[in-house]
Amino acid sequence: MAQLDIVDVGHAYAPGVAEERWALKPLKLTFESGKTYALVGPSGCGKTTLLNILSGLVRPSRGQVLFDGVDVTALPTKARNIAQVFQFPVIYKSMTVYDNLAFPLQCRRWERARIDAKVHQVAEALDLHDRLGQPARGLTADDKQLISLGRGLVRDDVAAILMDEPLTVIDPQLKQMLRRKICEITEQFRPTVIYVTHDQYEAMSFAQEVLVMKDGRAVQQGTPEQLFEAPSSTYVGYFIGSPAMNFLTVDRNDGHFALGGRTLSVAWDIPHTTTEVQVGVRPEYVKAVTEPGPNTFPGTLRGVSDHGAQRVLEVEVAGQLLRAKTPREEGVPAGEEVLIHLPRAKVLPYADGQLVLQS
Amino acid sequence: MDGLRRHKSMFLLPGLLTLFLIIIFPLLFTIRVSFSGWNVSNPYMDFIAGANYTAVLHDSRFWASITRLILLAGGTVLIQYVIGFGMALLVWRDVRGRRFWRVLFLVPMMTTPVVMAAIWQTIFHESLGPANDLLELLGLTRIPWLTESGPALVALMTVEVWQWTPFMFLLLLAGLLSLPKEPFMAAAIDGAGTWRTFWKVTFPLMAPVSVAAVVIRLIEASKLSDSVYVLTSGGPGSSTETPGYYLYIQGLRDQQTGYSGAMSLLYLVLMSVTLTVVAALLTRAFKLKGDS
Amino acid sequence: MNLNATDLSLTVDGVDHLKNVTATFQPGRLHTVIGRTMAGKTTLLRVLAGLQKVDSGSLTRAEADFLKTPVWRRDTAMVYQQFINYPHLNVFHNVAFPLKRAGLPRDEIQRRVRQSLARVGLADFEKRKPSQLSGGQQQRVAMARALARGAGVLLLDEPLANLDYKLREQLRDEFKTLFSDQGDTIVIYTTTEPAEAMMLGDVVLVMHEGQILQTGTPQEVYERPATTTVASIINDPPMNIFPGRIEGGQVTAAGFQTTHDSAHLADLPDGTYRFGLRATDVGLASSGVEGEVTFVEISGSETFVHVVVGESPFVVQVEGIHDVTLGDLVKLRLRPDRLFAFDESGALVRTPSYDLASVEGR
Amino acid sequence: MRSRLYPMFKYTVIALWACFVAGPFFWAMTTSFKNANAVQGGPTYLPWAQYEPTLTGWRNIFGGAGGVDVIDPFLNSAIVTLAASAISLALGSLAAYALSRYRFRLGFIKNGDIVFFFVSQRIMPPVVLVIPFFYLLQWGGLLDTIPGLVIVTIALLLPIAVWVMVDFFNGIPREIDEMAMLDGCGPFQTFVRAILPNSLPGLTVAAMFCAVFGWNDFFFAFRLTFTEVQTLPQAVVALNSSIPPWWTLSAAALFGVTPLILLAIWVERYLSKGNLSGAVR
Repeated sequence: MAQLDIVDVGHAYAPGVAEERWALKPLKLTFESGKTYALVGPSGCGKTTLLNILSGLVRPSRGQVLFDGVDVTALPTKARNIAQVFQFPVIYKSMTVYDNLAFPLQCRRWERARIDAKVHQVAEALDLHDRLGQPARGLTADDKQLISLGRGLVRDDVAAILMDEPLTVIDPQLKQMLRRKICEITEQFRPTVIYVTHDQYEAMSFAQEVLVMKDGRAVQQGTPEQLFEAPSSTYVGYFIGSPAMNFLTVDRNDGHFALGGRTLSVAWDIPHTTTEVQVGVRPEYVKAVTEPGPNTFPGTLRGVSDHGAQRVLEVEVAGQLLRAKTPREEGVPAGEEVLIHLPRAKVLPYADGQLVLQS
Repeated sequence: MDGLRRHKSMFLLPGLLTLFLIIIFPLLFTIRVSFSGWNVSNPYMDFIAGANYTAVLHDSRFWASITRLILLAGGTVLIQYVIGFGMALLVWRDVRGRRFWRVLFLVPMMTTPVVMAAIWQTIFHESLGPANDLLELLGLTRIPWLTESGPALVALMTVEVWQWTPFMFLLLLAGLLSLPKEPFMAAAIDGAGTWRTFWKVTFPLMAPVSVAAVVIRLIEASKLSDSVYVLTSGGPGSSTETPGYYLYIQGLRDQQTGYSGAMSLLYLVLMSVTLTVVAALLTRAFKLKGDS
Repeated sequence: MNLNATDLSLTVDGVDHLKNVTATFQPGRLHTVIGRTMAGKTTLLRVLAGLQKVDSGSLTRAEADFLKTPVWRRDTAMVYQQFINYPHLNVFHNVAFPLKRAGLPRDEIQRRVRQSLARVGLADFEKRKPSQLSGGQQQRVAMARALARGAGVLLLDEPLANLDYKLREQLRDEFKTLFSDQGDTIVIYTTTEPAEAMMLGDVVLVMHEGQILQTGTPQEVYERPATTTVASIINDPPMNIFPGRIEGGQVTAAGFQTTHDSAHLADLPDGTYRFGLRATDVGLASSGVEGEVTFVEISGSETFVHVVVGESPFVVQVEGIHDVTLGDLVKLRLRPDRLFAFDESGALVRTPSYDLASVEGR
Repeated sequence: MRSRLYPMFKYTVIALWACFVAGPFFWAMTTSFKNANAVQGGPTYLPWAQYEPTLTGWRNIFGGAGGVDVIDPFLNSAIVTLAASAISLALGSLAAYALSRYRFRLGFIKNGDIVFFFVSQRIMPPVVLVIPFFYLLQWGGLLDTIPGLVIVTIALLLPIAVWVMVDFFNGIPREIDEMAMLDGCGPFQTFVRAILPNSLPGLTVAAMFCAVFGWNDFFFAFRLTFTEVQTLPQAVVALNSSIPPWWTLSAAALFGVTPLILLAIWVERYLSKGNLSGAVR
């Protein structure tokens, strides 16, 4: 396992492009040894470019890639000592499961007995030990993905395991099982893992640290909890969480903030240069209440979406749409006119789209 | 799908019937004529039962030509496959002047075999052709290319390899170009070298295309006769004669129609059976069934 | 003009793809068909479209025998899971294709194409080829083509399944508006996601192994799942189902015993039952039934903790993001007042009382 | 060390093979500018340096004294190739479409067997067919005519068209057909409006193979046409028979193979897009 450092790395696919339009804008990142990371974002956000730079498939236009402090920027894939699980399962179709797992070690000229012991250990963990003699081509897609993972795990010294949307071609019913298996295995072997996906669900379930990307930039890095509770920008608030976080524009006069003429009781310190101040609040924390009180605002119920265990209320407050997620058992407020409560501890200030941290 | 039952036949039948009608008469005619004693002095459709077949079975010239064809076809197709695959691999990826090489390597298969065989005949001319000129340049002795049996076979094989390696090249290059790149990435990641990558990744991935290409070439090669006609006329003696060419002599030059009919059918059956068996064996050897 | 399916059955290689499927699809309503992959949803749509034959059964629309009507005269539009468009035509001509076949005048075609492209937000993309569009845009083109025709029957086969997570959420919202003014069209929409089925459907049909297990409004199906199978299909995560007993009005199951909390079950006869409890009705608590955490999943905004209690696996849904470690021992609070009771064959015998109340309340 | 040697090795092998491939063309080219003296003097290669070039050979093939006229055979070849290819492509793609999309069942015969019937006709050696064809065409009064030659050439080309197009159509998603039908197209319209426009790469490949095998056919033309209709290969081989006028032969040969060499240049473009791959499986 190794620590991976990305120092001022940026990439443009065509030379001479203005930096604003690079596929990956120069950034600095550290992937600590033995931790799991997820790169998440919509297609075209630069996550695959970043992964390809780590694997050596793409040589960055600028900056350095360090593995445990050693500069590997110029090294080809083969010399980087990484492992990768691809979107579409890749196995050596002429070989058995055993030979597939043993292949990286055979390439490194390990002794036979040592290979044998290692392959059995990994196969055991992957639950493939009873199928070692079978041809790998006959396995299902999810088992093939496990083999891919296993080819990385057999190597003691692998610097990092890269996973590129590994669940894409897996049946929906099997996705959860494979996800579970991958989690168990990383728990057991503790490799450095970098997992690329567009699916927040996968990213948050799998990784200790999630990196949200957009337009070639890393917009926020943090634990799943941080991304949920304190998204650093309106984009992260939109991208993480379902339904997306609510953002309502508020009026400000001398340090006080108001929504539709009613005071928002918060103590925010926001720079005066800001043009637009928004209050951000997760739909989970918005409540329909019956009694007026601090931070309650009148609204009009525009629609109810039944998701099963929860309902999503769509409420118009001060001319803006606000979603509230309520447990089914709480029912739906009677009538169109509703009162909405925004808990003080859960509302966050956003100045021109960026979270303003309050001390 | 209701209502489609009528339509589907309208799509299929014109082509199927056309081919069937073109093929069925010759086939029936050949079967019938093979039981007749039709020849140049007796051009009648009489009935002599299986006499022609008995004669063919004892015709050692026919059987020699069959053996020769099998060796020629097997040998040239193998050489074509090895060279074609090798060249496809060389111009597959980073190579300078890629398009130029690809076009050049395709050209021979686009040319008319008999026409080029005529040119090859001048090349192999013992005193005036460049083949011996080249040998002398390399310090070797001249070879009577087309007048001695061994060299004549080599010449014939050279022409076949020249003419049809491009066909292998075309199919194999198309196959290589359609391969996904992930398996190669995976092999690089696992630390496999060039040799191992070829045998464990490229070759297995190319197995279906390879089998298809080899079988197609074997089918075409089993009909070898045009170039023989132009290049050596089966000679010297009958040392480069293929069944196709021998049939031409019997049936068309000497007009032994009945006899050649029996020979045709035997040849056709032998080739169909052999090719079917070879195709099945190759398919099984590379476990091509039931896998995508 | 209802579309009536009666006893449709289809068996391929000994596997039932459809088994006595009987359903009525009404104009102006959106029917969502929910089921797992291979449940027969796609087969059903293909049969309705005329792309697949059945072994037996009948299909009628306005007196006409639909099974005898060829595909091209069924007045049916379909949107596929894989974004299927005509690769050789640009966006405009893709949408215009069915209109031209119907022989509409040129200016009418132009008007309808423009209108429906505007509805799906692709007004500026007329000249592009499908291959130059993103997956989401391609699916919008397919939608636009289906909508432009104003076909009598509109079939959508998991149209969002192959899209990115966020895009799926966005298009789902858009669909709600798109379908709200479909006039007399019969809309049938298949999905594997309960939330999608509930939120879009006027009528929900639950399919499993080629059979329709239950038909009803989203609320009916969600709150009164006819069987344990329906209960697990219509809930995400699937409803926790575990065996237990009722004796003298007391429930004993999964290592706990209820007292007066499960009043709604009190009058059930003694015996063995299967109980159902939604993931939202199980909580992590400081006291309660103990179990081991085997897996944790986090959606954008909820945490699903998988816990094994004795032999029974439970999924606990907790709002917000929580850090739970695999292998930890946790205590579960199972809410007895939310227990569903099914008999041993899996048929529903009693639902929790609150659900019934809320049915009446709304 | 190894990495420096490899490119050298690679380009050497490529160059050697290129010489072998191009050699006959170079030889034909240089010979076509020779006269009797230059040929009799032994193998020479460079004009002016080794021999005095003349245009005799080239003049001979365009009706010069003692030569042949290649224009008529060229036209005959072109007409036969185009007509047979066009008919084979039309009938072949219709049949291939049916075999790719619909299920046929006639007793034990299924789709695969019908495809095999088409393709297996390639096993049939022309020499087996040619005698019966001779009598058949004679009976129909088509011996030594272009229509007669076109009919027998179809037997050569139709299997190729079916083989290429079945594979190609199998690669087009069925959903496109289904959608076209749902959009109001009957089966024939579906094929014409939704499938054919998307089949250009496949048709190109099929057309190329048809052109190659049609243009290069010798045997049928050799035995079934004589004086009225001569094709190009026939004309060239006729030159080969007696004492070789090598210069004329070479010029005629080069003239005869040029059209398809131009085709090769065009086909390579399709190859670089990877479009042929469907035809291979």
